[in-house]
Amino acid sequence: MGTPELKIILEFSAGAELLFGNIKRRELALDGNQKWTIAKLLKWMHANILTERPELFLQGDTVRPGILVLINDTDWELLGELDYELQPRDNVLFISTLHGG
Amino acid sequence: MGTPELKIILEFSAGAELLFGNIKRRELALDGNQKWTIAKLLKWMHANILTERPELFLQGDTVRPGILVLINDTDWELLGELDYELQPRDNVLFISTLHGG
Amino acid sequence: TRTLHTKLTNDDIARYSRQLILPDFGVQGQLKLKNSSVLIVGMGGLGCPAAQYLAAAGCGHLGLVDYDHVERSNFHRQILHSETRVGWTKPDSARFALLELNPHCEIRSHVRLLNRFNALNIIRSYDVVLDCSDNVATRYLLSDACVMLQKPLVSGSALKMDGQLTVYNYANGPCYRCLYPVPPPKESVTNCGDGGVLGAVTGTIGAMQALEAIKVIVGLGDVLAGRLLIFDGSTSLFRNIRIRNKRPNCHVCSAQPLITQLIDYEMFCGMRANDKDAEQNLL
Amino acid sequence: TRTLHTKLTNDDIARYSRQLILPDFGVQGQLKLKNSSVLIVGMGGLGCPAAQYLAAAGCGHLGLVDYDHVERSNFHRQILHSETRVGWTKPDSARFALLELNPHCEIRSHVRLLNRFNALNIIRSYDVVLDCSDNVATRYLLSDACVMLQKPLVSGSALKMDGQLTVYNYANGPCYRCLYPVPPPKESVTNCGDGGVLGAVTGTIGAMQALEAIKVIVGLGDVLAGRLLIFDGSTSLFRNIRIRNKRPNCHVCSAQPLITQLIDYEMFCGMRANDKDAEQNLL
Ligand SMILES: [Zn+2]
Ligand SMILES: [Zn+2]
Repeated sequence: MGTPELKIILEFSAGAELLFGNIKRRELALDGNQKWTIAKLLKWMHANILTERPELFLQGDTVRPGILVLINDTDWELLGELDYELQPRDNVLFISTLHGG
Repeated sequence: MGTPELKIILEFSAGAELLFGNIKRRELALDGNQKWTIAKLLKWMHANILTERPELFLQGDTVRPGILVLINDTDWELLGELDYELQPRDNVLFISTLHGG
Repeated sequence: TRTLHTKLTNDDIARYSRQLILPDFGVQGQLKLKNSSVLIVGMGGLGCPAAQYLAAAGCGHLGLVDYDHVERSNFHRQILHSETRVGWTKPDSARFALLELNPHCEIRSHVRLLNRFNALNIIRSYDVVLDCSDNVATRYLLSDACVMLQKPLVSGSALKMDGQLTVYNYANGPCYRCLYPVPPPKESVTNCGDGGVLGAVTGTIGAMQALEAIKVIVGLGDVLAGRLLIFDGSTSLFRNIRIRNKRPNCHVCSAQPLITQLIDYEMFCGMRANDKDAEQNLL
Repeated sequence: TRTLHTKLTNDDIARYSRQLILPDFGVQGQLKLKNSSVLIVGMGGLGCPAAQYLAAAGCGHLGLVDYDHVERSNFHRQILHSETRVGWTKPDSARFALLELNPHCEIRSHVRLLNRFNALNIIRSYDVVLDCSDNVATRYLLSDACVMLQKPLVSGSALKMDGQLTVYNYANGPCYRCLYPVPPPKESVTNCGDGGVLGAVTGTIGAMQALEAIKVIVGLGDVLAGRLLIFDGSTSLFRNIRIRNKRPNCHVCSAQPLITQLIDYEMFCGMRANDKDAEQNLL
């Protein structure tokens, strides 16, 4: 038997993908022996897939102002924000806010 | 222990809802002891919830030309059409085709 | 035969600067648009915004097809027509408005009801066709003709607060007949005259028809082929539906087609090719 | 003080017949539109189609706000302006085009940059506000002002091939500050001048802003409050996002607001209230 995996989907929209190699959708298989909160996921993203200026994605331990985090299409504020614990097949979406017209 | 239920969601779009009491979304709990194909579901719909002229929904044993059937947002033609066997939490959507502009 | 443009003018660059800086667009994308020709069938609620955004984006040649004349009941959604042009033909009225928006666009009016005898000749010289029509017979006619001439068909439709959009006959996706081998019973067909339609809904779908046409021409992003976008304006919910592949036994687009010439579509559908007297029985 | 219309004219009925026959619309819905007033802030890529579909639908009074003048680089998406009106102010150019579409619409041009000193006075006399602006400072200003005056704010935005749409401050939903308590770092903000934008994308979002405003005014369907619609034009995928409720500690819209007067939004955001020199540092 292999190590258990926690499979989730990461998505980026409205420009947030530009900080992550311009890839809009990624399937991740995280180490299933650990508990994964969003806080821990952000650290993992910083260490592993954030390719451009990190200050445009993170500020302190959280995402910078102007980026919305959605878990299964619901605002993370309704789900515990950084403390939310990822479940198998969760979809985590990062959206940059647009201001143009 | 109660009788097992097969819970599915029925949805109607673009006017198909007008034949079903103008309700766009219904949660159904079907008898879980039986096998439910789409063919059987259509018969059940005819007997139980089709409120207006049935010939605008059914033709023979299937839906009339111009209505698309989607199972979990996928064309039923890719899934076996009338013979598809419903699974728990399936979403079945009936769309009337629009021709106006 | 048209001139092939290989350079943008200074005016082009000033006019399209905010668009050609888009990723994967560039001067080459703008030149593709400038050299492209798009036929828009139906200058009503969908055709008006679609034509507007294609002309604005720098599509070099537009053909506008409609047999109808401008009436007051059009204005709430057919935003290229105006009070001062009541009684004009719709292609001429639209052409007038579009040239004000972009005088560099070459626009041809085709004032006629598209039918089995004229369709192929009209469609032949265009690269992409937009179905902005309002009736079942024209939708089959356009699809069959586009299959025969190998043109992508950007198909939009709307009624009341609902809209639908897909691209047929593109990237190995299905044609209209693959999806609808048999026409609907005519009692099931509601036209915009009887059912009503909201202009902001036709505007949304029409603008997206222009978007899909631009994506096809420039080679941008993922075109809505093999997928159907459905829009419920009353809840502002969109849904992306995965539709079937080409039908191996499609009468028109399969390898061994049964239909190789256009047919009588009013007869085939049992409905007229306009939305004015859908109740009249032809059979 | 405005006249309250209690009857539709014969011209109204001819013009809006296809719309007032919609379910839940009717003569009463058309009268609500005729008696309504909508302020559109920004006559650019979003404001043009939004104004077009509101005027066409029979909205009785439109206010148009923009300080800017028509330039050639606008035409690819700002479809109410035209070559013959280069150099006009945008509200005046748009007003000219809109009156041709519907001469019955009363249209007021507000040629000015909205700021803390003039915003409340301008917004006060309108029922619904559309945020079609192009910068962060104006977005906070409009949201705060709409909270203070209890006006629903239909907020659209677009960049490149992406668009976003929601209705703030409506039906107990959040305001802009509930969602974005802290302005973004200015290095993270791309404007349409630098990033580009496709007109068919602003057209799609702008038409839907008109749709949401009509739904608010007529009382139709489910308004996009507490939900955010995101649109990726390159894949033609929409997504409906459930956003947070009103923040109990929101500085503006909570029961005990800390901010009860408009502030200096350029200072608060560290960015100018226009998209022309976003790089200039004010601090
Ligand atoms: Zn086919
Ligand atoms: Zn708030």
